[in-house]
Amino acid sequence: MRSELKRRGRFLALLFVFALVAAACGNGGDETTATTEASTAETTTTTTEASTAETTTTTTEAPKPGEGVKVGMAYDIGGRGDKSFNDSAAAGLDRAVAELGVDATELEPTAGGEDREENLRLLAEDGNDVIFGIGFAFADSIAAAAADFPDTNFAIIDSVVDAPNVASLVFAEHEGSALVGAAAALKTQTNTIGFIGGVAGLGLIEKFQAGYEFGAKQVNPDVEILVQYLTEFPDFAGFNDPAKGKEAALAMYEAGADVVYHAAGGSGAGLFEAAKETSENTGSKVWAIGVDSDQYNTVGEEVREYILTSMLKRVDVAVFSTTENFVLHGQQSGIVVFNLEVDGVGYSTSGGFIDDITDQLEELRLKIISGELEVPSE
Amino acid sequence: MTAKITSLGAGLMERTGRMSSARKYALLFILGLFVLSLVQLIAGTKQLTAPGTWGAALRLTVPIMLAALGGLYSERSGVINIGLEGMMIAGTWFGAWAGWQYGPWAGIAFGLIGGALFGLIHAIATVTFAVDQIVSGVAINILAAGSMRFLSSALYTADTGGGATQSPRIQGFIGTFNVPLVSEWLGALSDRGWFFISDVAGIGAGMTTRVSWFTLLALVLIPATWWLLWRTVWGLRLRSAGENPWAAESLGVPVLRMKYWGVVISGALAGMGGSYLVVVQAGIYREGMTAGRGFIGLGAMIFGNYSPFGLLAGSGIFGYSDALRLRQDSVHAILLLLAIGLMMFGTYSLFKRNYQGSATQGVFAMLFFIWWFTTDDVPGQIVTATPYIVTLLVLTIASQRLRFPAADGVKYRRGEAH
Amino acid sequence: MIKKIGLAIVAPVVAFTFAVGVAVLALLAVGVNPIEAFGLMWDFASTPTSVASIINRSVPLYVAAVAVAIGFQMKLFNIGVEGQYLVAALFAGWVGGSIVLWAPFHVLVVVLVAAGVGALWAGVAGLLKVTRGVNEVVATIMLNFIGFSVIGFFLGNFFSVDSGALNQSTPPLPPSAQIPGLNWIFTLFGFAEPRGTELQGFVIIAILIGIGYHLLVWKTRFGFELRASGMNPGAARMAGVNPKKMILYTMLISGGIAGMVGLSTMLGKLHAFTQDFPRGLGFAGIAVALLGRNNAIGMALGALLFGFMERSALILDLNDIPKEVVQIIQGVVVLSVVIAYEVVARIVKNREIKTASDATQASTAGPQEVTA
Amino acid sequence: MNERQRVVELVDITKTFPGVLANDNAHLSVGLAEIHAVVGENGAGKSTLVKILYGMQTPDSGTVRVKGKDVHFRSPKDAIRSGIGMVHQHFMLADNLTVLENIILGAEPTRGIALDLRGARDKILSLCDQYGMKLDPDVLVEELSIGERQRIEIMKVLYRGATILILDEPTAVLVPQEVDDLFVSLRELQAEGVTIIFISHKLDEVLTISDAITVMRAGRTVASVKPGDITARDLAELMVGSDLPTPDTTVSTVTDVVELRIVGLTSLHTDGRVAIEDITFDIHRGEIVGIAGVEGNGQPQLVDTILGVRDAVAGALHLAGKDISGFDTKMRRDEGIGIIPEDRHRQGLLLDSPLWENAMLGHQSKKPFARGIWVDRTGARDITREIVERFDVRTPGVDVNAVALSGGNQQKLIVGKELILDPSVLIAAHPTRGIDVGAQAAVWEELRQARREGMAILLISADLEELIGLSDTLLVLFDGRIVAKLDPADVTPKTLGSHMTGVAVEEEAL
Repeated sequence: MRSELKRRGRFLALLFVFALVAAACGNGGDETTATTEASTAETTTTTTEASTAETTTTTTEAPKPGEGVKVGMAYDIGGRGDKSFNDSAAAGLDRAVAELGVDATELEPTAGGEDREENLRLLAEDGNDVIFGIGFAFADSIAAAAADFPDTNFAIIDSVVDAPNVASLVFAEHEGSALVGAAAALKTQTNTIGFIGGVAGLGLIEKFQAGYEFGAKQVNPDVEILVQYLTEFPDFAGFNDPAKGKEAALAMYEAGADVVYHAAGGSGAGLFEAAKETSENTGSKVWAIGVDSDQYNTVGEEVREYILTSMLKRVDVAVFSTTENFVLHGQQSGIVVFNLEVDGVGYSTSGGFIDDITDQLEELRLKIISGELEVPSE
Repeated sequence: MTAKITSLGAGLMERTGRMSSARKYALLFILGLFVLSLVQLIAGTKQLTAPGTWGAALRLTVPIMLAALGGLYSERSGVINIGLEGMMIAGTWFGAWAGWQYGPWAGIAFGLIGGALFGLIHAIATVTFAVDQIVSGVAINILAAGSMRFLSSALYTADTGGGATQSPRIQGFIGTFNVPLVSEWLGALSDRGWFFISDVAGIGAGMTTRVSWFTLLALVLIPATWWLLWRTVWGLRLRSAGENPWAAESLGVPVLRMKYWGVVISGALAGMGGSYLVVVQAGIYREGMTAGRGFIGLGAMIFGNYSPFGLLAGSGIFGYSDALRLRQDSVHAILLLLAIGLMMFGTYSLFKRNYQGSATQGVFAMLFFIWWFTTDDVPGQIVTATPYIVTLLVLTIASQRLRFPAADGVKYRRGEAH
Repeated sequence: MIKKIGLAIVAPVVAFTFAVGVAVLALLAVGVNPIEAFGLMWDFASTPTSVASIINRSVPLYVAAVAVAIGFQMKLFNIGVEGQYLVAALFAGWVGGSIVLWAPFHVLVVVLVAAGVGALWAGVAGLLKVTRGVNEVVATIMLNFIGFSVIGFFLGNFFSVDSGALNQSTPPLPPSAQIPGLNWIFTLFGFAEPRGTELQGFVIIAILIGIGYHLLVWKTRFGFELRASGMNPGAARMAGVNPKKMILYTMLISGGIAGMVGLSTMLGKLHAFTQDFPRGLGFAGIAVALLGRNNAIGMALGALLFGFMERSALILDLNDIPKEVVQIIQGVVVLSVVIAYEVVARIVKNREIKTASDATQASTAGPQEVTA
Repeated sequence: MNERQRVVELVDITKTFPGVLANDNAHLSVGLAEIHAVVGENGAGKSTLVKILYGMQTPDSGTVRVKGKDVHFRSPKDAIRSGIGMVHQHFMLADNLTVLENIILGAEPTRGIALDLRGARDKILSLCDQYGMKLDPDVLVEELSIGERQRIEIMKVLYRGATILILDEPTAVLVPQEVDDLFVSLRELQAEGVTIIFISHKLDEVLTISDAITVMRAGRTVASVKPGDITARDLAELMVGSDLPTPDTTVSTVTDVVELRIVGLTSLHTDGRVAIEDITFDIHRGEIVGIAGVEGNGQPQLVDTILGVRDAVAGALHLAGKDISGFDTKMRRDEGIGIIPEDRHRQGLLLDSPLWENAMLGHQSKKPFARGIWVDRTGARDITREIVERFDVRTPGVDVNAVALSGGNQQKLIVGKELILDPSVLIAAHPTRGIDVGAQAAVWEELRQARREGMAILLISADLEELIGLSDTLLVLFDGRIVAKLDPADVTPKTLGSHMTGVAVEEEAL
């Protein structure tokens, strides 16, 4: 009888612990919200300032043009808060809400991402006028959903869907990568730079690599480029395994590289750790280059100073401008390429680490825009 | 007959956790190093024994090793723990949360607690309620993944600098250290490029240079575990619960309590492995960052024949092959390594008059050699799969020699005779 | 008898209530009204579209659960369903997309290839167990990892077609190898047709698999021998059942069924093995098997429950309620169900013994001791 | 008599288990430093008596006196405290722990928080020295022979300070050399003042080693003798009893047709020792061949080998003239060999399955249980109902689980399902073990009936009444071999006892 009670007691204790943990979470969330809100607000304003000089002029009047327009967004795996791709899209959406006054609805997929299409349909049924599918994985889903909801405007990032009510928003990542490649090649002291890809065999990441290598060779034909992928398809862990990202980066720094660029999603966190660790241990500073969003602003403060620049893939611009165009002009379709020319891709200057070479980078940028140089995409 | 076949892999395993056969294994280890330098010489790479490779191997080994060590405590007490992955996930989450709030050492402590919590759930289910141990472990994995995601979405809001799948960066770092003198001395020696000597020095340098204090802590747990399990009353009683709980019961050992200890510690260690990923390597929590290391740890433990030193070797195989794969132009040499390894194994079989086995091993050795000779590259997938294949092979060759705790997985209830 | 059945139902009900209770606590902790959340889930899930979606989700889970359950029947743990179905789907997709055949045969070939490859992949573990005594749990875990590499290797180097998109995939299945949808069923019964979700035709095959499983386990000699070796290996041996053969056969059958897990999605929706082919169904299948207690109907209910929870989670997200709460329910329900079953089984058994020994006290040599 | 001091006295011990009178006013009186043997047939009540002494059972009535004081042990712990230790026949050792670890487990010496291994080793070695036992404390138990394991068990007891040692059939599991070693050890122990009580039915050994013998039969103490005062044959007679049951007087139904012929059958234990050796005999149609023998002499192995569950290393089996040596168990069953297994729970029943499925076990491919690959549910239930009726299985129905039935009814079900399909050969291993008298009579009657109908039956039993009452021919199994073929009609307690206990073999060898 006594052991029975003891058993029961143990179980209750466990429940209690669970409740405590849950409660602790609730509280923790609230506390931190207040303190960090200010800082995020700051970062958003800085980014908008930097990039929207040309486009913002039309949208500052008091009655916002987008009132009553509903915008839906279906994120890819990772969702808001991934400090990368999805967050960039979220930033665009936030800006559209702030500047255009649209209503936003956001959905995130499950960990496996099987419910992409359902999320799209849900948003369509919910009466959204414009629906974004964030990521190439939405291609089939958007094609199917768009056919069933002809009156709804869809937009897909990173892929092409041929339908009258789908806008295909693709990026010239290779062009952006070429610029950070050039930055890396200009900044290197050791004449060795590195590239870390998340998952090999998808084709997507190889595009980043090709541009990076091209840009580097443009400014420094002798530069040695180390390339490492973390996993091979179908092991997607390479986008989510910072531990492996760090080891790959350490190996590159050790092999003499002093600037390393990553296109490895969440594994990139490991690169920044490695940059910090190597710099501190060896006494000579090594650099990391971020990807997708301005990672200088998204990583923890301790590693910020090692982020030379980031290849910006302006998903936020794509999201915002597509929304804006819809608000102003109605239905959008066709392929919209976000390249250097339209500032769809680019590089960040936060931290001021590349102020000394921006002239050269701008020169290269203009050459690419003018078509004088064509960046290979594979 | 077949039972007489012994293998290098099996040779690496401690039969009992006693140190008595240490000399034999040291000999094997040196032989292995020699093969490594030989392969390196022939293949013309430097990575196989580079300090960096071994440093990386060490860091990649530790989380797997901690999970394996966790498995050891549980299975030695007679409870199969397939929930290691889930406990590790809990460790990453709790580690990151506390690391973010209070710094890295708190991260370690909370990772440990988070894992232990799920260990406790496993213990309640399997020990108190006598639920099938594998079933409970599977459920733990589902539960841990789900509740950590829930906690993330509740706690790591965008405002904190995290999200549903990612935590904010933890505060600060855990320091590293170089083993005084030894590190530099070995480092210098390894730069000389002397065959074998520099190679050994390189390995040594890799493992003594810039070692995280957490790594040291984890490594200390290996001999500490050995001491705890084989040299204390508590350890003896824990093992007796996994070997023959009925005998233990008859001698007044509180079997159920020992099992609780084993399983909870198991969770704590797996959680610690998770917090290592966060605190030492990533600086953040990211959903899915354990990437199956809990399962791998389980494999490493069985590979290591349920002994602390054996599981270190098992985890090391995974860590080392990962390290090689993450470093340039070293992967191709693995083919040669496999060829030579199989050749030696074949010779050993020949010596043991196992002609059939020897012939098969010889043929495979030749195939690998031809492959190595005629190509310049190996598909990455094959390298990824190598440690799993090796584990499976070792189990195939040596499973009869593996010494499972006799009552591992057995439902035990007090007072029910065998 | 009625009491026994009653108790058997009590277990999952108690467990599910407990799980929901935990979820309620979690929701309250983050400041959400649980009643509102569950109300939303229920309303949302009862539309025809949701029903079709729930069934589509539950079909692969069900097939995976059956694959696991057949092993469970003889205390054999096939934890490698995950690897088996992915490897099987890859080869089936490749074969299906590479050949041209008359419609029903084409589908049949794809199904057979999938089952065959799944059986082979699981058979490795079975063979290692009977010949070398390798524990099947560890072997199948290792085979899962090896399987992932196999998929990457073959899809990356041999099977993939250049579709222009970034998504690598096997050659698309021609229409002859696709299974048409079943949305007409809804209209047939006077419901609105699901919008945008096609009730996948594979559900019929899944039902057949379920029926086949039930018949195999409960109605055939083989099934009897299977259960007998699971319940009492000693008695089974005396009855002429060869344990090694049973292990091998069971592993092959389990793997064969596992091979078909990915087919509903492949034949009904994706029409190829793609690089974002659904993952994790094998592990979820284990949970469903536990939930349904290896019973053909029970597992179907379990799979539908999981499908329901996953589908209705979408509406939570739309209303800014953390949808991860359903994952907590899933995890807790599985764990508490197994505990509840264990407890109930013990109560039932003891009660059964007691009543029987009461009834026949006069002529017995004492009640039988339970030594399970 | 030069009485030694009485250290153990059990007086008027009575103990009943449901349906069984295990001890009926039994006595045991053991002197200090005496080697005292308790002998008796299977089921004579020896084990119960010593278990009472060890605190594992409490007596219904009677007095236990240790070192002159009345004691009431509630558990072995109490007994250990009084200096009593017991070594069970089935060792309670953890194979993967060392000898030392096994010995000290539960009573570990410590230094700080660490085990005091050196102290423990010293103590064990000094105990070894003192009692003349050889043990290496640092090897794993799994590497040791049975004899060495037994020494560990003894050492475990001595380590805890026992001065009264109970050994339950210590020689049953040992090879002769090990027996000799054990006896040397026992003498040493005795010399050091340890009192030893051991249970045995090997009379030669008893006569060799013991100072005093208590003979038990049917729960009673029938004699307390000194080894010098009695011969092995007399002792065997005391054990078996003077009033052997008279064989059944019904006419012999034995025919000339050999149904099962076994030639030179030999098989091994898993550890490579010989389990049964060169077994050769015939069973005719209508004949019951009884196998007599003390347990542990190869009976289950013989059954397993005939069934094909255990592989034979030599020998052949012919069923109705057909060589079935290469058949697996299933084929042998299908050829018509039925089996009533020794252990209902481990070998005979699916406790959590309904009766009709239990009835199907072993007949799963035969009509009316099966039709093709399908289980014939209706047929199976019908025939199970028939079994229930014909063999008087008391059950609410055929759909209840077997676990719900009493032991006797479970056994009747097993007997019934084996007989109902009229096998040509039936192996009945302890067919009435653990069931009540009514059920016992019913089973016997069924066996007789089957014999009348021409079945060939191999009966293995520890119950002499059953053996002699039913058998047409009696074979005695000793040490894995058939050592005698007797006619139950004129067998005497003396001959049977001496064959069963190996005395006859010894004498022949002399």
